[in-house]
Amino acid sequence: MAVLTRGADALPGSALDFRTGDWRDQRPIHRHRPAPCHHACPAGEDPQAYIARLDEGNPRAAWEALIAANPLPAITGRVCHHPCEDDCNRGQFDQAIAIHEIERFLGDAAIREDWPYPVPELADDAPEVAVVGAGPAGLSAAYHLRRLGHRVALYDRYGEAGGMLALAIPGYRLPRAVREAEIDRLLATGIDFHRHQVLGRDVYLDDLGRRHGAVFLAPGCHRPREWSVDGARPDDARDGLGLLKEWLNVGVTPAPGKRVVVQGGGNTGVDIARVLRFSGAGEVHLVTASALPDDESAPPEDRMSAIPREVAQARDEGVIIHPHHTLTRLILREGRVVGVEIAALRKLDGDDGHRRRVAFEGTETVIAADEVVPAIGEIVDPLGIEALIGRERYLRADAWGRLAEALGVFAGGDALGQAGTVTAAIGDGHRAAEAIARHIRHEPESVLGGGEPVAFDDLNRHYFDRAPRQKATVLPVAERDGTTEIERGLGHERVAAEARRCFSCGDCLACDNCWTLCPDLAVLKTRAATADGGSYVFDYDYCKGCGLCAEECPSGYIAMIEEPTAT
Amino acid sequence: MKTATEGSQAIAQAVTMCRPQVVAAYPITPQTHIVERIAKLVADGQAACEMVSVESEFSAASVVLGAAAAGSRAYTATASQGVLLMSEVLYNIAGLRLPLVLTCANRAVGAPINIWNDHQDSMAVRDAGWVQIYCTDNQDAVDTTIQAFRVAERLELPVMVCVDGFILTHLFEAIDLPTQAEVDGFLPPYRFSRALDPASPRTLGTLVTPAYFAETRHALDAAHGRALGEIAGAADAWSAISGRESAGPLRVVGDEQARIGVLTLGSVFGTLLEARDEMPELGPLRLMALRVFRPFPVEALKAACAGLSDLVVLERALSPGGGAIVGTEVRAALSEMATPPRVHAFAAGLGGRDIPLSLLPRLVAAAGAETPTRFAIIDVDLDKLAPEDR
Amino acid sequence: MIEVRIHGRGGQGNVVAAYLLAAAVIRGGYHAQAFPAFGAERRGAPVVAFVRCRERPILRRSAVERPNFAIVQDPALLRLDATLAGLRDDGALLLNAGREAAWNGTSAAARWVGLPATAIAEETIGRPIPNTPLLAAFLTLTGLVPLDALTAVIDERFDAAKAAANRRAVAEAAARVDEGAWADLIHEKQADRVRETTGQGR
Amino acid sequence: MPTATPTATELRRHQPRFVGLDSGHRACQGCGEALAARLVTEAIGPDAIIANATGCLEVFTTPWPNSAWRLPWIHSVFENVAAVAAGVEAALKVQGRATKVVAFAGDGGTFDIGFQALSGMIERGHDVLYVCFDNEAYMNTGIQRSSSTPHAASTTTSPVGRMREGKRHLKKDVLAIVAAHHLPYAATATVAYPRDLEAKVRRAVTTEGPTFLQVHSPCPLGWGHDGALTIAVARLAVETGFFPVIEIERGRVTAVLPIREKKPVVDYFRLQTRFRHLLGDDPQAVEERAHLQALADHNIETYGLMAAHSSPRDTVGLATVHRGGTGGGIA
Repeated sequence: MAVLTRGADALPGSALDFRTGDWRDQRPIHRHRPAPCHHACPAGEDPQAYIARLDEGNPRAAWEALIAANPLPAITGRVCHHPCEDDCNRGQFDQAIAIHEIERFLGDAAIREDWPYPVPELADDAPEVAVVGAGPAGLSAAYHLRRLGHRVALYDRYGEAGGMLALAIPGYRLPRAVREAEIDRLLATGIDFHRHQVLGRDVYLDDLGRRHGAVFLAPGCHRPREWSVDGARPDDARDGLGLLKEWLNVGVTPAPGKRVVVQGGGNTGVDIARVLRFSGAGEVHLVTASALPDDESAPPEDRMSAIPREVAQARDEGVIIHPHHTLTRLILREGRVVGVEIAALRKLDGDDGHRRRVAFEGTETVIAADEVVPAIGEIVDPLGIEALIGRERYLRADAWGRLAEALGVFAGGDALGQAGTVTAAIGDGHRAAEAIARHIRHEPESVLGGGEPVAFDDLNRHYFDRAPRQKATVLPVAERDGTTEIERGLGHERVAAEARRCFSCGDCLACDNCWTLCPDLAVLKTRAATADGGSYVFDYDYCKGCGLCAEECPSGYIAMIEEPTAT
Repeated sequence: MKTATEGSQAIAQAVTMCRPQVVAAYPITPQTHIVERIAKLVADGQAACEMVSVESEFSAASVVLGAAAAGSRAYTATASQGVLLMSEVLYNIAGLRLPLVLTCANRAVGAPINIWNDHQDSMAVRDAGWVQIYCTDNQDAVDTTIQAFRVAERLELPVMVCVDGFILTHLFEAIDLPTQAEVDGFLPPYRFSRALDPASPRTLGTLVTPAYFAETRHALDAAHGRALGEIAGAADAWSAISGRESAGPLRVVGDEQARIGVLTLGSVFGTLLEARDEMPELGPLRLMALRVFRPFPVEALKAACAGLSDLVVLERALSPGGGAIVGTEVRAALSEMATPPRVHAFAAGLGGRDIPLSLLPRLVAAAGAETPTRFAIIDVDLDKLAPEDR
Repeated sequence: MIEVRIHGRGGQGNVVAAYLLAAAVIRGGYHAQAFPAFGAERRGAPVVAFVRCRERPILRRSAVERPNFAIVQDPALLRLDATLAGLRDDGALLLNAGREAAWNGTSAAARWVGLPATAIAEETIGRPIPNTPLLAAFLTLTGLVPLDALTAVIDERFDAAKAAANRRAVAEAAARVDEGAWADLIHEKQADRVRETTGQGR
Repeated sequence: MPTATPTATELRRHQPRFVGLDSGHRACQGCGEALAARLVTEAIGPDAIIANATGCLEVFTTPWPNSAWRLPWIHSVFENVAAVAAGVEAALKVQGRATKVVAFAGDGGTFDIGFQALSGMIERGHDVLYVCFDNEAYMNTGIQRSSSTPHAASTTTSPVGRMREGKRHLKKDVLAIVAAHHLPYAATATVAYPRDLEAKVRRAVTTEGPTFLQVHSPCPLGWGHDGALTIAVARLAVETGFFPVIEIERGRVTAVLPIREKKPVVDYFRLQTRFRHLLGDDPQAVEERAHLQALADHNIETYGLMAAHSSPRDTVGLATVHRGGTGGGIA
């Protein structure tokens, strides 16, 4: 029993004996939720996480957080169409964070500083996996398998790794040096790379299956689609990808002085058109059934799939684009093209629910041309996997890359005929690697998905000030030669400034708001990484559950949950 | 060495000799001469204290409260309405157990407004928890003021020194003022055990629930129980230094044989003493001055009344509807005696009405009455009242 | 017991006069007390102060009802009944007569003395403050205590210059009255006890 | 890699801030006054003595034997805190100690019952920082109107009825009255802008002589809003111009907290039941809304509260957060 003090005086801080936590009917918790950028990334990157490390002044930790998902940031930072930026919450506030610039900066830094990929020592009895195809999907799978402690045998039909990165992406977008440096560093993690190995000619699937715990197929798409306009086809027709490969690897100048029409609004089409300009083509037209990337009037799925800034650059370079048009007729003289007839076109909903392409009679126009180059995509070369692909154009696999037809055989990348982007392929490789690891350890399959991303309205925007997005400098049109990189990236300063703009959606910004605003001093600051990864802990002995901290958390990282009845 | 001086000046001298560090006051008749004098001594550099001239008695009490809590010896003085304006803070000071000394230049309380002497003001706060000492003359006022600081600081209880307004505060006569050395030897520097200090950050003035409030009140009452001993001790110690008689809680003058006693408070005691000397025909009398009213000195009172058949209590205040204040308490205390004297309770000298020597015979006569007077204002003139008001 | 009542006007230093007299008397070996008639009077209003003295200590705190002496600082106050009320038939009155014709006494006091105190003050002190000359005259007439008791008190109370001026006033006033003219009243009063204490004749 | 997280008890000892008001106090959930007092004492630092008037703050921090204070603290009565503080200051002055004296009171203890003592304290030039936690009514006794209660706000003694739309009178401009004492520094602040508040406290405690701070402190109970919205409500009071945040030195306005994006007063009212009756379409409600909007606009005009362009210390810039926060070294 307390003994009364003279004058009923009390000792400092003695109220700590009184636990106001008993008053609570709800409690704050730190709840990490995927940032929209994380949610949107086909490669499974968590930009919010690595931007946070960078903002903390630790670029290497940022790079390591980044390559935990994507081992090729220097490459994707340049060639990815970054859907992360489309979904960035900051886009609704002022402008999205230039995530691809940060990714590229980190990738380049790793190459410059030669930061090693963190991979474990290989155990003598490490399981071995065969990976067919050294494109983005194959490289990603190989790397992640290696990270998970597997021996990897990587096969490719070409002399160098990279797949489409090496074959079809011009140097002005992805300099050869960057591509080679990053891929070589990746292979150097201890991946056995077997060059010039064509599946079905030098190596055989059943044989690989026998010798390895699992096989990952990422053959890509190398056979051009059948192409004709109304059944007509010039005798000297060249397919777009082939032309691009030729120009990139053999250096053939495809069309000096010619007037060329390119068909197809994907990245390949745009690159072909630009390459033709760089190699001196007189006039280059690009005909696409889609709308321009910046055409707000058209639904996103109707817009050109090429990266918007690439399209813009192409037009700067003089490529004439005919959106919402299609080739209706080839004008041939002795089997050679002298012109094409194009007509306006729209994609409309058909009775069967499918969208159909409708060319409108009376809108026909003729363009004089010396050559028509189709860039309408490619399909899988079935050599060596005939049994798996049958009559199909592509392989069919589930989200983990598993093929229904063959246990222990997985697939990913363009060969699945889906998004057909570099980052999607890297994501395929990553997921398949994890699935393969579980397959080898006979573990049950796990489920995908990281929960709902943080919405714009989940943020307390009072705590953010407007700040413009950093823009990279671009090589002037006059100085572009087809090999010199056009985009120059952001320097350290401007990348840091960009990182500071991040809302840190769904993660702790360590801004001190909760610590500063708790009327009950029930939020304590700590240096030691907490169980939930935050910089603060809630002292439930005193927290009354008012919810002020959650309300004022700028990044939506604090949630109020009903107080558990039993503790 | 005796100095001819005014009561207020003497009290001011005594106060400054006690080296208060903070003095706060608001002017009110008849207290003004005391604080004016202290202000002048400060202005002349003869007293090293912070003189805070506040905007009300309420703040005066509050300022000295804060100063005492912060570890400084503090003093204030007031009267009449000023005491009542302070009253909330006076309770608070006692409840916080802060040692303070306050001089009350006793004055009537309006309405009707009246600047002259009686004891209604200090009596109105008799339950505030303060020690209350009523001085019989200015020498007593000087000696008591000095002792009050020691008593207050030892007990951590506030002390109110009551001095009759005008009658003493404005009375010019010869007084024995101590030397600074004598006072310093008697009164050690103020050390407050619970002072506000960042080095040991205490919380003063907490909220106390029913679970402990009764205990706080018991503790306050118990402190008053110990106060009588402290007061006597201080009086003896001071007497040893001053050479003057040690004034106990009760001053008793008169012979053992006396059957009639007269008890009063304050300056009227001297008048009664002279009246007794001038009128031997009144027979043996025992005259008492109740110096310490809080704590109420029951035992001393009982002892002083031994052998009395009648005790007349003469006071300068009343509780309308209740009658005597001191008289009632005396009656209650004496009822503990085996053969208590009859108690006759009177008020007189209200609002400055003169109490002449000739009042004594009337008091003695009253003592002989058939039935004791429970209470009456002995010098009231009913002819001055409308019949319905008599 | 000797009781003196000093009459003046608020602001004339009436209370000071009482305190000075008491201080001087104490210095002369008597017990004394002085006090004003406590009132709410303001500057200019008639005021009174009292002085009591005797050889034995004075304990009473009661009012002075029947003074032996009245000292009146302003002749105009004589128009008020209160000014001479209670003054003993065998008492005496000291009057600041001013420059003009002296006042023709009344039955109120058996004896009276007039003194142009204001004029003396103006000459000696340079200000019309009649109290010092009046006190000097009172002590000279009664011989209650020697004059130097008063001058000593004056020296205590005032700075050198003021004190010197007041001393001149004391000397001037003393020279204007008959020394010991009221001495008999003092002895008489010392002997007489009964009337005083029983308050007969009120 | 998550290392072992230290226990809360260990962490409390190593927080990188001074704690003047600790946990375990019994304020309501989301109490604006508790937060304000916490922030103010943190900014004052350890070398101070606090005098506290009667009120919620006093009651919920010191139910014996528990005290939530870590600074020397004294409570006397309701209306005398300024005088008690003055007494403490006088004592320290004589003792030659430099410890800062601070007075805490609510709006009742400041605008109303304690005003005389406050005026006297300032007039006498005591070196005291007086902090008024303004929650615009007598909350401790159950939400009765004070002279700080805004016009038309509903309280138990200014209720809404057929004949009345809440408080009939205006909020007293106590800052102007205080400023009329010509004191060195007087300012308003709010819990919605902690950095501004702390800066003003530091400014005040380092100023010699009397200083005055009026801190707008929402009361979830008395204003009728969710405790989680305490900051949101306080922020709107500023963004609408309803509560101007200004600094006055020697009677002259020397600085204001500019509003970047002005909000209509109804945005402020919507969050609080004390103004609920003003949201209807009945003529009185419409008129009172217009009246209150006019009052807010008048504040904005009088003090020039609209930010010309985005200034780093306007209602947006001042609240901007960054990774790593403001809390200095981490425990």
